[in-house]
Amino acid sequence: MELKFLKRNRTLIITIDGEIDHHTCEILRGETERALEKMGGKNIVFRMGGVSFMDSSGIGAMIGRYKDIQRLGGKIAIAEANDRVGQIFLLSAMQSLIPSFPNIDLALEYVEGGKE
Amino acid sequence: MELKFLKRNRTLIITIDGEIDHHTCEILRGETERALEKMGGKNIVFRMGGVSFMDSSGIGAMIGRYKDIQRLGGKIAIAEANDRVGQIFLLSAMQSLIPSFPNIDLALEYVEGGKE
Amino acid sequence: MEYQNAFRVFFAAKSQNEALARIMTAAFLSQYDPTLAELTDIKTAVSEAVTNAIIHGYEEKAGEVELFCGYQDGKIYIEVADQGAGIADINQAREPLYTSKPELERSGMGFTIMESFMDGVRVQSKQGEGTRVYMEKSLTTE
Amino acid sequence: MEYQNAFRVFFAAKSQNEALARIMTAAFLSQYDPTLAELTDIKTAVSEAVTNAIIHGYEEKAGEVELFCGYQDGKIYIEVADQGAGIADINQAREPLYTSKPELERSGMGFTIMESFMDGVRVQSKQGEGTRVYMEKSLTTE
Ligand SMILES: Nc1ncnc2c1ncn2[C@@H]1O[C@H](COP(=O)(O)OP(=O)(O)O)[C@@H](O)[C@H]1O
Ligand SMILES: Nc1ncnc2c1ncn2[C@@H]1O[C@H](COP(=O)(O)OP(=O)(O)O)[C@@H](O)[C@H]1O
Repeated sequence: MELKFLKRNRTLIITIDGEIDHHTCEILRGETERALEKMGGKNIVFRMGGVSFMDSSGIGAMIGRYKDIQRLGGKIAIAEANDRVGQIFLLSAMQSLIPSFPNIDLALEYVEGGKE
Repeated sequence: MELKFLKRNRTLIITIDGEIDHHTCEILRGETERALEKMGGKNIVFRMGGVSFMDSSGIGAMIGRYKDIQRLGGKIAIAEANDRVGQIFLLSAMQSLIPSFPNIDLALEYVEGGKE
Repeated sequence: MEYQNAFRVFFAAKSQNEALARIMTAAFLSQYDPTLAELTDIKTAVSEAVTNAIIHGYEEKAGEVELFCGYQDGKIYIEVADQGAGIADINQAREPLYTSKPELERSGMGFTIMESFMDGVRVQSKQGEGTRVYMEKSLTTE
Repeated sequence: MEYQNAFRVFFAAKSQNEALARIMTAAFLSQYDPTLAELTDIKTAVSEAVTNAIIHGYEEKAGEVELFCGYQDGKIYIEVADQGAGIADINQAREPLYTSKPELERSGMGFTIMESFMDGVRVQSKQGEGTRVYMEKSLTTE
Protein backbone atom coordinates (compact mmCIF):
# COMPACT_ATOMS: atom_id res chain seq x y z
CA MET A 1 0.00 0.00 0.00
CA GLU A 2 1.16 3.52 -0.78
CA LEU A 3 -0.33 6.63 0.81
CA LYS A 4 -0.21 10.26 -0.32
CA PHE A 5 -1.48 13.13 1.81
CA LEU A 6 -2.61 16.51 0.47
CA LYS A 7 -4.34 19.35 2.25
CA ARG A 8 -7.04 21.37 0.45
CA ASN A 9 -8.91 24.02 2.43
CA ARG A 10 -9.86 22.23 5.60
CA THR A 11 -9.83 18.75 4.05
CA LEU A 12 -7.11 16.13 4.12
CA ILE A 13 -7.11 14.22 0.83
CA ILE A 14 -5.62 10.76 1.28
CA THR A 15 -4.77 8.84 -1.89
CA ILE A 16 -4.51 5.09 -1.35
CA ASP A 17 -2.80 2.85 -3.89
CA GLY A 18 -2.39 -0.92 -3.63
CA GLU A 19 -3.89 -3.43 -1.26
CA ILE A 20 -6.00 -2.73 1.82
CA ASP A 21 -5.99 -5.58 4.33
CA HIS A 22 -5.54 -5.96 8.08
CA HIS A 23 -1.78 -5.58 7.74
CA THR A 24 -1.83 -2.40 5.68
CA CYS A 25 -4.79 -0.94 7.64
CA GLU A 26 -2.56 -0.67 10.68
CA ILE A 27 -0.20 1.46 8.59
CA LEU A 28 -3.13 3.50 7.21
CA ARG A 29 -4.39 4.22 10.72
CA GLY A 30 -1.01 5.36 12.07
CA GLU A 31 -0.09 7.50 9.05
CA THR A 32 -3.50 9.17 8.98
CA GLU A 33 -3.23 10.08 12.66
CA ARG A 34 0.23 11.54 12.08
CA ALA A 35 -0.91 13.47 9.00
CA LEU A 36 -3.90 14.96 10.85
CA GLU A 37 -1.57 16.10 13.63
CA LYS A 38 1.02 17.63 11.30
CA MET A 39 -1.12 18.98 8.47
CA GLY A 40 -4.39 19.54 10.28
CA GLY A 41 -7.75 19.15 8.60
CA LYS A 42 -11.31 18.83 9.72
CA ASN A 43 -12.51 16.53 6.97
CA ILE A 44 -11.07 13.56 5.10
CA VAL A 45 -11.57 12.41 1.51
CA PHE A 46 -10.13 9.03 0.57
CA ARG A 47 -9.17 8.75 -3.10
CA MET A 48 -9.42 5.03 -3.76
CA GLY A 49 -9.04 4.75 -7.54
CA GLY A 50 -5.73 2.94 -7.15
CA VAL A 51 -6.92 0.34 -4.66
CA SER A 52 -6.32 -3.08 -6.22
CA PHE A 53 -7.63 -5.16 -3.32
CA MET A 54 -9.74 -4.54 -0.22
CA ASP A 55 -11.21 -6.86 2.37
CA SER A 56 -13.40 -6.08 5.41
CA SER A 57 -10.43 -4.58 7.23
CA GLY A 58 -10.97 -1.58 4.96
CA ILE A 59 -14.49 -1.12 6.30
CA GLY A 60 -13.18 -1.17 9.86
CA ALA A 61 -10.48 1.37 9.01
CA MET A 62 -12.94 3.74 7.28
CA ILE A 63 -15.38 3.60 10.20
CA GLY A 64 -12.47 4.16 12.58
CA ARG A 65 -11.48 7.32 10.69
CA TYR A 66 -15.16 8.39 10.56
CA LYS A 67 -15.28 8.29 14.36
CA ASP A 68 -12.06 10.32 14.69
CA ILE A 69 -13.31 12.96 12.25
CA GLN A 70 -16.77 13.13 13.80
CA ARG A 71 -15.11 14.06 17.08
CA LEU A 72 -13.57 17.05 15.26
CA GLY A 73 -17.03 17.96 13.89
CA GLY A 74 -15.92 17.10 10.34
CA LYS A 75 -17.07 14.90 7.49
CA ILE A 76 -15.58 12.03 5.60
CA ALA A 77 -16.15 10.78 2.06
CA ILE A 78 -14.79 8.32 -0.46
CA ALA A 79 -13.93 9.11 -4.08
CA GLU A 80 -13.22 7.00 -7.16
CA ALA A 81 -13.87 3.62 -5.52
CA ASN A 82 -13.98 0.88 -8.15
CA ASP A 83 -16.87 -1.60 -8.41
CA ARG A 84 -15.22 -4.17 -6.16
CA VAL A 85 -14.44 -1.70 -3.36
CA GLY A 86 -17.94 -0.24 -3.78
CA GLN A 87 -19.47 -3.70 -3.45
CA ILE A 88 -17.69 -4.26 -0.12
CA PHE A 89 -18.81 -0.87 1.20
CA LEU A 90 -22.38 -1.65 0.10
CA LEU A 91 -22.39 -4.96 1.99
CA SER A 92 -21.51 -3.11 5.18
CA ALA A 93 -24.23 -0.48 4.67
CA MET A 94 -21.86 2.29 5.74
CA GLN A 95 -22.87 4.72 2.97
CA SER A 96 -25.12 6.58 5.43
CA LEU A 97 -22.00 7.46 7.45
CA ILE A 98 -19.46 7.73 4.64
CA PRO A 99 -20.87 8.54 1.20
CA SER A 100 -19.02 7.48 -1.91
CA PHE A 101 -18.58 9.73 -4.97
CA PRO A 102 -17.37 8.98 -8.47
CA ASN A 103 -14.84 11.82 -8.40
CA ILE A 104 -12.84 13.93 -6.02
CA ASP A 105 -14.69 17.21 -6.79
CA LEU A 106 -18.07 15.84 -5.73
CA ALA A 107 -16.50 14.35 -2.62
CA LEU A 108 -14.87 17.69 -1.71
CA GLU A 109 -18.12 19.54 -2.34
CA TYR A 110 -19.84 17.19 0.11
CA VAL A 111 -17.30 17.44 2.94
CA GLU A 112 -16.65 21.17 2.57
CA GLY A 113 -20.21 22.11 1.70
CA GLY A 114 -21.73 21.48 5.12
CA LYS A 115 -22.46 24.32 7.49
CA GLU A 116 -19.90 25.11 10.18
CA MET B 1 5.35 -19.96 -22.20
CA GLU B 2 4.38 -18.69 -25.63
CA LEU B 3 5.92 -20.00 -28.86
CA LYS B 4 6.01 -18.44 -32.33
CA PHE B 5 7.30 -20.27 -35.39
CA LEU B 6 8.62 -18.59 -38.52
CA LYS B 7 10.41 -20.10 -41.52
CA ARG B 8 13.28 -18.22 -43.21
CA ASN B 9 15.17 -19.96 -46.00
CA ARG B 10 15.92 -23.38 -44.56
CA THR B 11 15.79 -22.24 -40.91
CA LEU B 12 12.96 -22.49 -38.43
CA ILE B 13 13.02 -19.44 -36.13
CA ILE B 14 11.35 -20.22 -32.81
CA THR B 15 10.56 -17.27 -30.56
CA ILE B 16 10.11 -18.24 -26.92
CA ASP B 17 8.43 -15.90 -24.45
CA GLY B 18 7.84 -16.59 -20.78
CA GLU B 19 9.13 -19.31 -18.50
CA ILE B 20 11.14 -22.38 -19.49
CA ASP B 21 10.92 -25.19 -16.96
CA HIS B 22 10.31 -28.94 -17.05
CA HIS B 23 6.57 -28.39 -17.53
CA THR B 24 6.85 -25.97 -20.44
CA CYS B 25 9.77 -27.88 -22.01
CA GLU B 26 7.43 -30.76 -22.73
CA ILE B 27 5.25 -28.32 -24.67
CA LEU B 28 8.32 -26.85 -26.42
CA ARG B 29 9.46 -30.31 -27.51
CA GLY B 30 6.08 -31.35 -28.92
CA GLU B 31 5.39 -28.07 -30.71
CA THR B 32 8.86 -27.96 -32.24
CA GLU B 33 8.46 -31.48 -33.58
CA ARG B 34 5.10 -30.57 -35.10
CA ALA B 35 6.46 -27.34 -36.61
CA LEU B 36 9.42 -29.15 -38.19
CA GLU B 37 7.02 -31.64 -39.73
CA LYS B 38 4.61 -29.03 -41.06
CA MET B 39 6.91 -26.16 -41.99
CA GLY B 40 10.11 -28.07 -42.66
CA GLY B 41 13.52 -26.59 -41.95
CA LYS B 42 17.03 -27.93 -41.62
CA ASN B 43 18.25 -25.52 -38.95
CA ILE B 44 16.76 -23.94 -35.83
CA VAL B 45 17.36 -20.54 -34.25
CA PHE B 46 15.81 -19.95 -30.83
CA ARG B 47 15.01 -16.29 -30.15
CA MET B 48 15.12 -16.09 -26.37
CA GLY B 49 14.89 -12.34 -25.67
CA GLY B 50 11.49 -12.78 -24.05
CA VAL B 51 12.45 -15.62 -21.72
CA SER B 52 11.77 -14.45 -18.16
CA PHE B 53 12.88 -17.65 -16.40
CA MET B 54 14.87 -20.74 -17.30
CA ASP B 55 16.16 -23.65 -15.26
CA SER B 56 18.25 -26.67 -16.31
CA SER B 57 15.28 -28.17 -18.14
CA GLY B 58 16.02 -25.57 -20.82
CA ILE B 59 19.51 -27.03 -21.30
CA GLY B 60 18.05 -30.51 -21.74
CA ALA B 61 15.52 -29.24 -24.25
CA MET B 62 18.13 -27.37 -26.31
CA ILE B 63 20.43 -30.38 -26.41
CA GLY B 64 17.46 -32.55 -27.37
CA ARG B 65 16.70 -30.25 -30.31
CA TYR B 66 20.40 -30.16 -31.20
CA LYS B 67 20.36 -33.95 -31.56
CA ASP B 68 17.21 -33.88 -33.73
CA ILE B 69 18.68 -31.22 -36.02
CA GLN B 70 22.06 -32.89 -36.24
CA ARG B 71 20.29 -35.96 -37.61
CA LEU B 72 18.98 -33.73 -40.43
CA GLY B 73 22.52 -32.43 -41.04
CA GLY B 74 21.54 -28.95 -39.80
CA LYS B 75 22.72 -26.47 -37.23
CA ILE B 76 21.16 -24.84 -34.20
CA ALA B 77 21.84 -21.50 -32.52
CA ILE B 78 20.47 -19.23 -29.83
CA ALA B 79 19.82 -15.51 -30.21
CA GLU B 80 19.13 -12.66 -27.78
CA ALA B 81 19.57 -14.71 -24.59
CA ASN B 82 19.67 -12.42 -21.56
CA ASP B 83 22.45 -12.60 -18.94
CA ARG B 84 20.62 -15.06 -16.76
CA VAL B 85 19.83 -17.50 -19.56
CA GLY B 86 23.40 -17.09 -20.83
CA GLN B 87 24.76 -17.90 -17.36
CA ILE B 88 22.83 -21.18 -17.28
CA PHE B 89 24.04 -22.15 -20.76
CA LEU B 90 27.62 -21.33 -19.71
CA LEU B 91 27.39 -23.57 -16.66
CA SER B 92 26.47 -26.48 -18.92
CA ALA B 93 29.33 -25.82 -21.36
CA MET B 94 27.03 -26.43 -24.33
CA GLN B 95 28.27 -23.45 -26.39
CA SER B 96 30.47 -25.78 -28.43
CA LEU B 97 27.32 -27.52 -29.64
CA ILE B 98 24.91 -24.57 -29.67
CA PRO B 99 26.51 -21.15 -30.01
CA SER B 100 24.75 -18.10 -28.65
CA PHE B 101 24.53 -14.78 -30.54
CA PRO B 102 23.44 -11.33 -29.41
CA ASN B 103 21.03 -10.94 -32.34
CA ILE B 104 19.02 -12.95 -34.83
CA ASP B 105 21.05 -11.91 -37.90
CA LEU B 106 24.32 -13.28 -36.55
CA ALA B 107 22.55 -16.46 -35.49
CA LEU B 108 21.04 -16.89 -38.98
CA GLU B 109 24.38 -16.20 -40.63
CA TYR B 110 25.90 -18.99 -38.52
CA VAL B 111 23.26 -21.64 -39.19
CA GLU B 112 22.78 -20.81 -42.89
CA GLY B 113 26.43 -20.07 -43.58
CA GLY B 114 27.67 -23.64 -43.39
CA LYS B 115 28.39 -25.59 -46.57
CA GLU B 116 25.74 -28.00 -47.84
CA MET C 1 -11.78 -36.68 -1.32
CA GLU C 2 -9.18 -36.87 -4.06
CA TYR C 3 -8.42 -33.59 -5.78
CA GLN C 4 -7.18 -33.08 -9.32
CA ASN C 5 -4.70 -30.64 -7.83
CA ALA C 6 -4.18 -29.22 -4.37
CA PHE C 7 -1.78 -27.57 -1.95
CA ARG C 8 -1.71 -27.25 1.82
CA VAL C 9 0.47 -24.57 3.38
CA PHE C 10 1.35 -23.76 6.99
CA PHE C 11 2.67 -20.29 7.72
CA ALA C 12 3.45 -18.08 10.69
CA ALA C 13 0.46 -16.13 12.05
CA LYS C 14 1.88 -12.75 11.06
CA SER C 15 -0.13 -10.04 9.38
CA GLN C 16 2.35 -9.69 6.49
CA ASN C 17 1.45 -13.26 5.52
CA GLU C 18 -2.14 -12.25 4.70
CA ALA C 19 -0.84 -11.01 1.35
CA LEU C 20 1.26 -14.19 0.96
CA ALA C 21 -1.85 -16.33 1.42
CA ARG C 22 -3.66 -14.34 -1.28
CA ILE C 23 -0.78 -14.64 -3.74
CA MET C 24 -0.53 -18.40 -3.17
CA THR C 25 -4.26 -18.81 -3.70
CA ALA C 26 -4.22 -16.68 -6.84
CA ALA C 27 -1.23 -18.57 -8.28
CA PHE C 28 -3.00 -21.90 -7.75
CA LEU C 29 -6.31 -20.61 -9.12
CA SER C 30 -4.80 -19.10 -12.22
CA GLN C 31 -4.20 -22.62 -13.54
CA TYR C 32 -7.96 -22.90 -13.99
CA ASP C 33 -8.62 -19.70 -15.92
CA PRO C 34 -11.00 -18.08 -13.43
CA THR C 35 -12.68 -14.80 -14.32
CA LEU C 36 -11.18 -11.76 -12.62
CA ALA C 37 -14.32 -11.53 -10.45
CA GLU C 38 -13.98 -15.15 -9.32
CA LEU C 39 -10.30 -14.67 -8.59
CA THR C 40 -11.01 -11.59 -6.49
CA ASP C 41 -13.96 -13.23 -4.70
CA ILE C 42 -11.83 -16.17 -3.62
CA LYS C 43 -8.81 -14.03 -2.70
CA THR C 44 -11.04 -11.82 -0.56
CA ALA C 45 -12.64 -14.79 1.23
CA VAL C 46 -9.19 -16.28 1.93
CA SER C 47 -7.97 -12.93 3.21
CA GLU C 48 -10.92 -12.72 5.64
CA ALA C 49 -10.43 -16.22 7.02
CA VAL C 50 -6.65 -15.90 7.34
CA THR C 51 -6.98 -12.51 9.05
CA ASN C 52 -9.48 -14.03 11.50
CA ALA C 53 -7.07 -16.85 12.33
CA ILE C 54 -4.32 -14.30 13.06
CA ILE C 55 -6.39 -11.74 14.98
CA HIS C 56 -9.07 -13.83 16.69
CA GLY C 57 -7.59 -17.33 16.68
CA TYR C 58 -4.11 -16.44 17.90
CA GLU C 59 -4.95 -12.90 19.11
CA GLU C 60 -1.80 -11.70 17.33
CA LYS C 61 0.41 -14.08 19.33
CA ALA C 62 2.65 -16.73 17.74
CA GLY C 63 0.96 -19.60 15.94
CA GLU C 64 0.60 -21.39 12.64
CA VAL C 65 -2.15 -20.82 10.09
CA GLU C 66 -3.11 -23.60 7.68
CA LEU C 67 -4.45 -22.88 4.20
CA PHE C 68 -5.65 -25.59 1.84
CA CYS C 69 -6.71 -25.05 -1.79
CA GLY C 70 -8.03 -27.89 -3.91
CA TYR C 71 -9.49 -28.13 -7.39
CA GLN C 72 -11.90 -30.81 -8.54
CA ASP C 73 -14.32 -30.82 -11.50
CA GLY C 74 -14.65 -27.07 -11.91
CA LYS C 75 -14.88 -26.34 -8.20
CA ILE C 76 -12.42 -24.70 -5.83
CA TYR C 77 -12.26 -25.93 -2.24
CA ILE C 78 -10.64 -23.82 0.47
CA GLU C 79 -9.86 -24.56 4.10
CA VAL C 80 -8.37 -22.11 6.60
CA ALA C 81 -7.55 -23.38 10.07
CA ASP C 82 -5.90 -22.28 13.29
CA GLN C 83 -5.24 -23.98 16.62
CA GLY C 84 -6.13 -20.88 18.57
CA ALA C 85 -8.91 -19.65 20.83
CA GLY C 86 -11.88 -21.15 19.01
CA ILE C 87 -15.37 -19.63 18.76
CA ALA C 88 -17.88 -19.95 21.61
CA ASP C 89 -21.03 -19.12 19.62
CA ILE C 90 -20.66 -19.74 15.88
CA ASN C 91 -24.13 -18.42 15.01
CA GLN C 92 -23.45 -15.12 16.72
CA ALA C 93 -19.98 -14.94 15.11
CA ARG C 94 -21.51 -15.26 11.65
CA GLU C 95 -24.00 -12.42 12.14
CA PRO C 96 -23.28 -9.36 10.03
CA LEU C 97 -21.55 -6.59 12.02
CA TYR C 98 -20.86 -8.80 15.04
CA THR C 99 -17.28 -8.49 16.20
CA SER C 100 -15.60 -9.35 19.48
CA LYS C 101 -12.75 -6.92 18.72
CA PRO C 102 -14.21 -3.46 17.92
CA GLU C 103 -11.16 -1.92 19.66
CA LEU C 104 -9.01 -3.32 16.80
CA GLU C 105 -11.29 -1.58 14.26
CA ARG C 106 -12.80 -4.86 13.10
CA SER C 107 -16.06 -4.37 11.22
CA GLY C 108 -17.71 -7.72 11.93
CA MET C 109 -18.17 -8.23 8.19
CA GLY C 110 -15.63 -11.01 7.63
CA PHE C 111 -18.01 -13.97 7.65
CA THR C 112 -20.63 -12.00 5.71
CA ILE C 113 -18.08 -11.35 2.96
CA MET C 114 -17.02 -15.01 2.88
CA GLU C 115 -20.69 -15.99 2.55
CA SER C 116 -21.45 -13.46 -0.20
CA PHE C 117 -18.36 -14.23 -2.27
CA MET C 118 -18.30 -18.03 -1.98
CA ASP C 119 -20.97 -20.64 -2.80
CA GLY C 120 -20.75 -22.28 0.61
CA VAL C 121 -19.11 -21.63 3.98
CA ARG C 122 -18.94 -24.11 6.86
CA VAL C 123 -17.34 -23.38 10.24
CA GLN C 124 -15.99 -25.95 12.67
CA SER C 125 -14.69 -24.65 15.99
CA LYS C 126 -14.00 -25.70 19.54
CA GLN C 127 -13.02 -23.32 22.31
CA GLY C 128 -9.39 -23.69 23.27
CA GLU C 129 -8.71 -25.97 20.30
CA GLY C 130 -9.16 -23.81 17.23
CA THR C 131 -11.25 -23.10 14.18
CA ARG C 132 -11.50 -24.53 10.67
CA VAL C 133 -13.44 -22.75 7.91
CA TYR C 134 -14.44 -24.71 4.78
CA MET C 135 -15.42 -22.78 1.66
CA GLU C 136 -16.18 -23.75 -1.91
CA LYS C 137 -16.96 -22.04 -5.18
CA SER C 138 -17.76 -23.24 -8.68
CA LEU C 139 -15.83 -21.63 -11.49
CA THR C 140 -17.84 -20.68 -14.54
CA THR C 141 -16.72 -22.54 -17.60
CA GLU C 142 -17.31 -20.55 -20.75
CA MET D 1 15.51 -23.53 14.77
CA GLU D 2 13.04 -20.70 15.20
CA TYR D 3 12.51 -18.56 12.10
CA GLN D 4 11.44 -14.93 11.98
CA ASN D 5 9.00 -16.01 9.29
CA ALA D 6 8.41 -19.27 7.44
CA PHE D 7 5.98 -21.34 5.42
CA ARG D 8 5.79 -25.04 4.65
CA VAL D 9 3.65 -26.19 1.71
CA PHE D 10 2.67 -29.63 0.46
CA PHE D 11 1.47 -29.89 -3.13
CA ALA D 12 0.69 -32.55 -5.71
CA ALA D 13 3.71 -33.81 -7.67
CA LYS D 14 2.48 -32.36 -10.98
CA SER D 15 4.67 -30.45 -13.36
CA GLN D 16 2.34 -27.44 -13.48
CA ASN D 17 3.12 -26.93 -9.78
CA GLU D 18 6.76 -26.17 -10.54
CA ALA D 19 5.64 -22.64 -11.43
CA LEU D 20 3.42 -22.54 -8.33
CA ALA D 21 6.43 -23.38 -6.12
CA ARG D 22 8.44 -20.56 -7.69
CA ILE D 23 5.64 -18.01 -7.23
CA MET D 24 5.20 -19.00 -3.58
CA THR D 25 8.93 -18.71 -2.95
CA ALA D 26 9.11 -15.34 -4.71
CA ALA D 27 6.10 -13.99 -2.78
CA PHE D 28 7.69 -14.99 0.53
CA LEU D 29 11.11 -13.62 -0.42
CA SER D 30 9.80 -10.30 -1.65
CA GLN D 31 9.08 -9.38 2.00
CA TYR D 32 12.85 -9.14 2.49
CA ASP D 33 13.74 -6.89 -0.44
CA PRO D 34 16.08 -9.28 -2.25
CA THR D 35 17.96 -8.08 -5.33
CA LEU D 36 16.51 -9.35 -8.61
CA ALA D 37 19.57 -11.62 -8.98
CA GLU D 38 19.03 -13.14 -5.52
CA LEU D 39 15.35 -13.65 -6.24
CA THR D 40 16.10 -15.41 -9.53
CA ASP D 41 18.90 -17.52 -7.98
CA ILE D 42 16.60 -18.82 -5.28
CA LYS D 43 13.64 -19.34 -7.64
CA THR D 44 15.88 -21.32 -9.99
CA ALA D 45 17.28 -23.52 -7.20
CA VAL D 46 13.73 -24.22 -5.94
CA SER D 47 12.62 -25.04 -9.47
CA GLU D 48 15.46 -27.57 -9.84
CA ALA D 49 14.77 -29.32 -6.56
CA VAL D 50 10.99 -29.43 -7.07
CA THR D 51 11.41 -30.75 -10.62
CA ASN D 52 13.73 -33.47 -9.30
CA ALA D 53 11.17 -34.51 -6.70
CA ILE D 54 8.50 -34.82 -9.42
CA ILE D 55 10.62 -36.52 -12.12
CA HIS D 56 13.13 -38.56 -10.14
CA GLY D 57 11.50 -38.90 -6.71
CA TYR D 58 8.01 -39.85 -7.89
CA GLU D 59 8.96 -40.67 -11.50
CA GLU D 60 5.94 -38.62 -12.61
CA LYS D 61 3.54 -40.80 -10.58
CA ALA D 62 1.25 -39.41 -7.85
CA GLY D 63 2.90 -38.04 -4.72
CA GLU D 64 3.29 -34.99 -2.53
CA VAL D 65 6.17 -32.52 -2.69
CA GLU D 66 7.10 -30.51 0.39
CA LEU D 67 8.60 -27.03 0.14
CA PHE D 68 9.79 -25.06 3.16
CA CYS D 69 11.01 -21.45 3.11
CA GLY D 70 12.30 -19.74 6.23
CA TYR D 71 13.89 -16.38 6.94
CA GLN D 72 16.24 -15.66 9.82
CA ASP D 73 18.77 -12.83 10.30
CA GLY D 74 19.29 -12.01 6.64
CA LYS D 75 19.38 -15.62 5.47
CA ILE D 76 16.90 -17.67 3.45
CA TYR D 77 16.54 -21.36 4.26
CA ILE D 78 14.91 -23.73 1.77
CA GLU D 79 13.95 -27.38 2.04
CA VAL D 80 12.48 -29.49 -0.75
CA ALA D 81 11.44 -33.04 0.05
CA ASP D 82 9.72 -36.04 -1.48
CA GLN D 83 8.85 -39.52 -0.23
CA GLY D 84 9.79 -41.12 -3.48
CA ALA D 85 12.53 -43.35 -4.86
CA GLY D 86 15.52 -41.89 -3.03
CA ILE D 87 19.07 -41.59 -4.38
CA ALA D 88 21.45 -44.57 -4.31
CA ASP D 89 24.70 -42.62 -4.76
CA ILE D 90 24.46 -38.98 -3.73
CA ASN D 91 28.02 -38.12 -4.80
CA GLN D 92 27.41 -39.41 -8.30
CA ALA D 93 24.03 -37.63 -8.44
CA ARG D 94 25.69 -34.30 -7.63
CA GLU D 95 28.26 -34.58 -10.42
CA PRO D 96 27.76 -32.07 -13.25
CA LEU D 97 26.08 -33.64 -16.30
CA TYR D 98 25.18 -36.89 -14.47
CA THR D 99 21.57 -37.82 -15.06
CA SER D 100 19.73 -41.10 -14.67
CA LYS D 101 17.03 -39.94 -17.10
CA PRO D 102 18.64 -38.82 -20.39
CA GLU D 103 15.59 -40.19 -22.22
CA LEU D 104 13.53 -37.45 -20.56
CA GLU D 105 15.96 -34.84 -21.89
CA ARG D 106 17.39 -34.13 -18.46
CA SER D 107 20.74 -32.36 -18.59
CA GLY D 108 22.22 -33.54 -15.30
CA MET D 109 22.80 -29.90 -14.33
CA GLY D 110 20.17 -29.56 -11.60
CA PHE D 111 22.41 -30.02 -8.56
CA THR D 112 25.19 -27.99 -10.20
CA ILE D 113 22.79 -25.07 -10.61
CA MET D 114 21.58 -25.37 -7.01
CA GLU D 115 25.20 -25.32 -5.86
CA SER D 116 26.19 -22.33 -8.02
CA PHE D 117 23.16 -20.23 -7.11
CA MET D 118 22.92 -20.97 -3.39
CA ASP D 119 25.50 -20.58 -0.59
CA GLY D 120 25.07 -24.14 0.62
CA VAL D 121 23.31 -27.34 -0.50
CA ARG D 122 22.92 -30.47 1.62
CA VAL D 123 21.20 -33.66 0.42
CA GLN D 124 19.64 -36.33 2.62
CA SER D 125 18.28 -39.40 0.89
CA LYS D 126 17.40 -43.01 1.48
CA GLN D 127 16.41 -45.43 -1.26
CA GLY D 128 12.74 -46.27 -1.14
CA GLU D 129 12.08 -43.54 1.45
CA GLY D 130 12.75 -40.28 -0.31
CA THR D 131 14.99 -37.26 -0.56
CA ARG D 132 15.32 -33.96 1.29
CA VAL D 133 17.44 -31.11 -0.08
CA TYR D 134 18.48 -28.27 2.27
CA MET D 135 19.68 -25.00 0.78
CA GLU D 136 20.54 -21.62 2.20
CA LYS D 137 21.53 -18.21 0.92
CA SER D 138 22.41 -14.91 2.56
CA LEU D 139 20.66 -11.85 1.23
CA THR D 140 22.84 -8.79 0.74
CA THR D 141 21.74 -5.92 2.91
CA GLU D 142 22.54 -2.59 1.34
N1 LIG E 1 -10.48 -18.06 13.61
C1 LIG E 1 -11.23 -17.54 14.61
N2 LIG E 1 -10.92 -17.83 15.90
C2 LIG E 1 -11.64 -17.31 16.92
N3 LIG E 1 -12.69 -16.48 16.74
C3 LIG E 1 -13.06 -16.17 15.49
C4 LIG E 1 -12.35 -16.68 14.37
N4 LIG E 1 -12.92 -16.20 13.25
C5 LIG E 1 -13.95 -15.43 13.65
N5 LIG E 1 -14.05 -15.40 15.00
C6 LIG E 1 -15.06 -14.67 15.83
O1 LIG E 1 -16.13 -14.31 14.97
C7 LIG E 1 -16.33 -12.89 15.01
C8 LIG E 1 -16.85 -12.41 13.69
O2 LIG E 1 -15.89 -12.59 12.66
P1 LIG E 1 -15.95 -11.73 11.35
O3 LIG E 1 -17.32 -11.80 10.79
O4 LIG E 1 -14.85 -12.18 10.46
O5 LIG E 1 -15.70 -10.23 11.82
P2 LIG E 1 -14.39 -9.50 12.41
O6 LIG E 1 -13.18 -10.28 12.02
O7 LIG E 1 -14.44 -8.17 11.77
O8 LIG E 1 -14.58 -9.45 13.91
C9 LIG E 1 -14.99 -12.34 15.41
O9 LIG E 1 -15.09 -11.05 15.96
C10 LIG E 1 -14.50 -13.38 16.41
O10 LIG E 1 -15.10 -13.19 17.67
N1 LIG F 1 14.47 -36.08 -5.55
C1 LIG F 1 15.18 -37.05 -6.15
N2 LIG F 1 14.80 -38.34 -6.04
C2 LIG F 1 15.53 -39.33 -6.64
N3 LIG F 1 16.63 -39.11 -7.40
C3 LIG F 1 17.05 -37.83 -7.53
C4 LIG F 1 16.36 -36.75 -6.93
N4 LIG F 1 17.01 -35.62 -7.26
C5 LIG F 1 18.05 -35.97 -8.03
N5 LIG F 1 18.08 -37.31 -8.22
C6 LIG F 1 19.09 -38.08 -8.98
O1 LIG F 1 20.20 -37.24 -9.19
C7 LIG F 1 20.46 -37.13 -10.60
C8 LIG F 1 21.06 -35.77 -10.92
O2 LIG F 1 20.15 -34.74 -10.63
P1 LIG F 1 20.29 -33.33 -11.33
O3 LIG F 1 21.68 -32.84 -11.15
O4 LIG F 1 19.22 -32.44 -10.83
O5 LIG F 1 20.09 -33.63 -12.88
P2 LIG F 1 18.81 -34.05 -13.72
O6 LIG F 1 17.57 -33.71 -12.97
O7 LIG F 1 18.93 -33.27 -14.98
O8 LIG F 1 18.92 -35.53 -13.95
C9 LIG F 1 19.14 -37.39 -11.25
O9 LIG F 1 19.28 -37.81 -12.61
C10 LIG F 1 18.57 -38.48 -10.35
O10 LIG F 1 19.11 -39.74 -10.67
